[in-house]
Amino acid sequence: MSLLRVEQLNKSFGGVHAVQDLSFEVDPGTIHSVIGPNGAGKTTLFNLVTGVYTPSSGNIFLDDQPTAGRPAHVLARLGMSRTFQNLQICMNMTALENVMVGRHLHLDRRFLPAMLRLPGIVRGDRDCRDKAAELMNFVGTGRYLDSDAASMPYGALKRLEIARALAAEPRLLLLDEPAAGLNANETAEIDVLIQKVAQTGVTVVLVEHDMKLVMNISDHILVLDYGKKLAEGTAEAVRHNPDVIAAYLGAA
Amino acid sequence: MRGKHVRAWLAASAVAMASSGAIAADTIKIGSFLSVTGPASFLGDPELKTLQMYIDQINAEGGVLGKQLALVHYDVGVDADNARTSTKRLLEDDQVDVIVGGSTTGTTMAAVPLVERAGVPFISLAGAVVIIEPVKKWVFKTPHTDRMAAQKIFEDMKARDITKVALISGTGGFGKSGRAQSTAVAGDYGIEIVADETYGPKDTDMTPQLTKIKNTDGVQAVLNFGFGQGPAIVTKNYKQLGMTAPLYQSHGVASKKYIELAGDAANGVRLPGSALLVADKLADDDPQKPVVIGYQTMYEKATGTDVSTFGGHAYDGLMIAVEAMKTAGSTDKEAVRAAIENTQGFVGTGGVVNMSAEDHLGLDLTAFRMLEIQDGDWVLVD
Amino acid sequence: MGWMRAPRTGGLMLLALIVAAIPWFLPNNFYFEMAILVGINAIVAVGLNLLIGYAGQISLGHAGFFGLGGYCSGILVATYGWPPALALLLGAVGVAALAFIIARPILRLKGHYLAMATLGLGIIISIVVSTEDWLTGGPDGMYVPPFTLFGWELYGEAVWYWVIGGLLLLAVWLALNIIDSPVGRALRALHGSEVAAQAAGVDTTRAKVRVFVVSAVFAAVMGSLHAHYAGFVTPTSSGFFHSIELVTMVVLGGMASTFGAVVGAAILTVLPQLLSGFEDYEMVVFGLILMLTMIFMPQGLVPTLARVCKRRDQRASPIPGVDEVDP
Amino acid sequence: MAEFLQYLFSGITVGATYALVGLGFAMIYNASHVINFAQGEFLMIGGMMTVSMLGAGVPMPLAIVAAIVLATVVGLALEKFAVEPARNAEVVTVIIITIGASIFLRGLAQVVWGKEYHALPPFSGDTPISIGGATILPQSLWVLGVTVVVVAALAWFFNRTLMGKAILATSHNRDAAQLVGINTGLVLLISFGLSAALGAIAGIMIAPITLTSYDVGIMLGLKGFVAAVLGGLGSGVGAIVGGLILGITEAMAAGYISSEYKDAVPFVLILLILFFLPNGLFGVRGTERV
Repeated sequence: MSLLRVEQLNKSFGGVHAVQDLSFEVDPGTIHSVIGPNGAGKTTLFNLVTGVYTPSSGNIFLDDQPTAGRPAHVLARLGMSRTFQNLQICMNMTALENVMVGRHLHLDRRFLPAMLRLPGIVRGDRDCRDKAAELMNFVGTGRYLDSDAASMPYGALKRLEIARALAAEPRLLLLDEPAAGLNANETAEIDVLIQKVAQTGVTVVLVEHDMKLVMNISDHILVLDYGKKLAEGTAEAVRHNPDVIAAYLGAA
Repeated sequence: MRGKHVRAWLAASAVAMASSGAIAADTIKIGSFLSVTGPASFLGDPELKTLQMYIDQINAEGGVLGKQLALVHYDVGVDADNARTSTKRLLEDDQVDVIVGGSTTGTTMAAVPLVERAGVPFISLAGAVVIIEPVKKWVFKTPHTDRMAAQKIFEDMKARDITKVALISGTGGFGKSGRAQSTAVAGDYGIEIVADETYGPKDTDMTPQLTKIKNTDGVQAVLNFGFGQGPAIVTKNYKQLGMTAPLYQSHGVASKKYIELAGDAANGVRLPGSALLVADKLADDDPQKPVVIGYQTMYEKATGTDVSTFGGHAYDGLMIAVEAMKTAGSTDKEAVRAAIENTQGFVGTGGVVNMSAEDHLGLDLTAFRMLEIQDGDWVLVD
Repeated sequence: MGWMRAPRTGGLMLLALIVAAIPWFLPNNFYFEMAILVGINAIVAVGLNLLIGYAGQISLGHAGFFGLGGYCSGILVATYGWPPALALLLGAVGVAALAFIIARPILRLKGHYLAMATLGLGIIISIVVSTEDWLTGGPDGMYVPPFTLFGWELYGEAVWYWVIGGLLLLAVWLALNIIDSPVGRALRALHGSEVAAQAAGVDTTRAKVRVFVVSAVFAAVMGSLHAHYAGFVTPTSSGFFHSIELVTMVVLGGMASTFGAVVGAAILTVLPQLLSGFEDYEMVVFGLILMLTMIFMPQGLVPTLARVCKRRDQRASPIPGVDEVDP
Repeated sequence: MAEFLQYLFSGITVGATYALVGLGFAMIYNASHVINFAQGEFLMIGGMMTVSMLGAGVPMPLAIVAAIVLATVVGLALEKFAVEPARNAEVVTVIIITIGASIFLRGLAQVVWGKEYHALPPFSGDTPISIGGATILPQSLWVLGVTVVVVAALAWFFNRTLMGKAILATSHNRDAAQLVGINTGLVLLISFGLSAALGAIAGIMIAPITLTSYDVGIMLGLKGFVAAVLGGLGSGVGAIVGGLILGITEAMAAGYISSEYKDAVPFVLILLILFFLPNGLFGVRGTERV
């Protein structure tokens, strides 16, 4: 059974069809990549799946539960977590606090106990702080534990977003161009990190431009062009698909 | 670090307070809070200038009871909270002997509970009747009440056989109170209010309200209760709409500024005003003539601007307080209060004042003169 | 990790010390009055700071809630003879309900549109209280009886000082608690990045509505107490300028700094009294101080000073931020 | 009918003023995303400076030019010394700076020019013109005429001149504008100057009708802000339409509903509009990119 299923998804902005008639499935425990030339609709697809946009038509299922059009915070509750193409780090907080925000759903969110700082809140926060620190070490940003997010380098912020997404203990993790803007070294490190994440049993959906990275780690690849599915399959299959080659050469 | 600063600041102010207390021994402190800025600055500004001017003059002439007068003044805008804080400062920190101030009813009423509790004589310069009705032990006032203004106006209307009147008033405290008083006393003069419109204190165009009045059947005259620039705009709009029924204004416009702002449109407008506005036109045997001429000359020479009745209220307040201290022979608060309450035959700019335990104003309708504006000047109607 | 909580308690202790120490330096009731007004404004600013500083949602209409609290007390106690405590409670609940109802449509708006909507709300409230004079006494306001609780009258500056001082400590404590909890982190996160907060599972609409209601209740309760303390309530207290004043306290003291809100309130309350000697130049000096502070310390006083201290501390001691007051 | 026409005249005259102020807000907002709460003070400076120059015996046209120049200089100084240094601060910080500036300017005006109200003589007499049973003052026609001219001139400026286009480009994307070589600092400066001049013109035009004083800018500034938001911030057309709607609503409310609640009506209107159109009437509905 698939973890995520997308059926005949459509989204248009004014007259522009950003996503057209798209269907695919993501199996649990895999790394599933979405690639395509610029403007192919990858980020739009991400935003549709994660509830930032509402589809014009079509269905999205998480565990056979329809999720299309449901707000992002509800999807998060269902076990979906994501990072962003343009960094969405809260620069008004420390690095650690950013990760702690990721654990929001696992904490006591009631207002009154928080306002009175009941012992449960203090305990929960202490555990949360430890878990967040652990995660920061896991993604390799341990040395920024007490830093303000605003003072961190770009590469570290990219990982920090992954740590924050992982803090929610998601079943499905969507990464929107995690390697964008990184140098070869950093990209290689991200490569390792994503595989490490996948090994923990989290299903990963990845949008990425860096072909080397994608081909290296993906179990399954979906190729988009002009909002439509162009090809789908294993890295090997996609690499030799004539349509894909044409689209990429044409785009280049 | 911060704590040290606070302490230093507080200590410094405590020292400053103590030293000002030392000076207090041979001066009489006149406290005042006025609306020197903000929408009522046309009241507070001449009031403050008058107080400063006359306190300087009194001091130059040797002061009162052998002591010099010192003015302690705070500007409160039209903010009642500010007035209360400033009053507390006058009472507690400056320890004034008497308070002459309160340009508006709102600021005055904010101070009333404090002076009542502290037991310091307080002469208000504001209009509304609620200040002295019911009588409050320590509170007096010098300006004619809005009820008196309404009565004077209706008296004049009655004489002209006007029975149906349209009312337009500002939504500020002055206009609201004036509107309430007008509505209350109109019946006594057989006058019916057939239209009732309002405008905001900062409005720039009242033609819609006046159009409504114009289209109301049987309006024989229009009465505008308001102060500031509003009445001038009403007057201009009145002319623009070609309205011909007699227009009455309240005593809230009693300064040359109104005529200047309204221009030609002000011709024929009637209002109740004090003798001060027509000082040079008073009969020679008028008891008020020397007082108002004296005040007018002094004010216009010192400030270079035209007198208004508002500054005159401050003159009256200050002089009543000074007279009372002389009568009491001390600055003892209760003695001064009693002396103020017993003021008899005091001739001020506003009229002849005869106070009593039941009347903390001491003016009657004769204090008002019915004026008409003709060719840019006030003219006595009666 | 222990030191992370130290600035919290440290700051609260320092504030408690200051509150306890100040009466020794107040020569007379006027100074007590200033201290009480500082306290009242500070509590409102602390609440407003939760909304503006932490959650990043501007409101130019909070004086409306302050005024409603005051009028609720005035009308129910003076006109209908209710016990003041009950009136205060009803005012708080009523304002909470009003804030809750309008929060959803209003907080959908962003930036200047939100500013406009809240401003409009505040102005509508102040026009209504100024116009319905049969109920509110009109532009000159209405008399409000003293505050009594179980037959005991809250009377005298010293008593009021301790009550307001205690409430200030309580308010600061509550605010610090909220900030230092999952709820508060969610608020700050939605300020930093709304989509990120949503992706992390924060129901941002709900979070905004809640903090809006809480800050409105802070304002309503203090509006009610202020009316009892002053003995009257006027439309000015609910007007646009009071709203601006409250926002200025938050920004001047330092956004997202609870102690900053207290400092901002203190400065803006005391400054006009200090400037009263300047007579005609009062406005010029006040405007200039406001401008210059914000130009040279755009973060606000407390965060800027805290950073300066921190930098100095770092030079002196290896542990950063120990003496930092700011949460 | 004559009644309706009268309300309309009143509304359009007042609305045109709001529109001009709103336009000033829009211009500065476009270039800098700053809401300039000192916008109303430019009107005050325009009106008061003209009055004081006239009082000093300067002929009217010269007095008007001097007033516009003064306001422009103040606008430029405001940008250079107050807004520019705080460019990277949060939105509300900049709002507080402009509020501080408006208090400062008002205080200064009060010291220099006094606290009294002044009337400027109307430009071409005050004999009302009668149209369809309703009357309108010649000065109102001046206000409307000048509004039309200003709007036309601005349209030309933004669409035909290099500087105008540069301002538009900066408003869309400052970084991109900088990349293509636009001096965005200069653009900011010019938009403040222009907006100040605009304010001064409005202030001078309306002074004969509404009278002028040191604190006349508070209310007009506020109403202009409402107009700008009503139309959709940053939209010139929006500010004009917003201003007219505001003015006409006020007049109609005073005439047909209640003069006591006429000031509340525009705010109820704007709340309703914002609830249904969160970006105002003509505001751009952008999709957030994440």
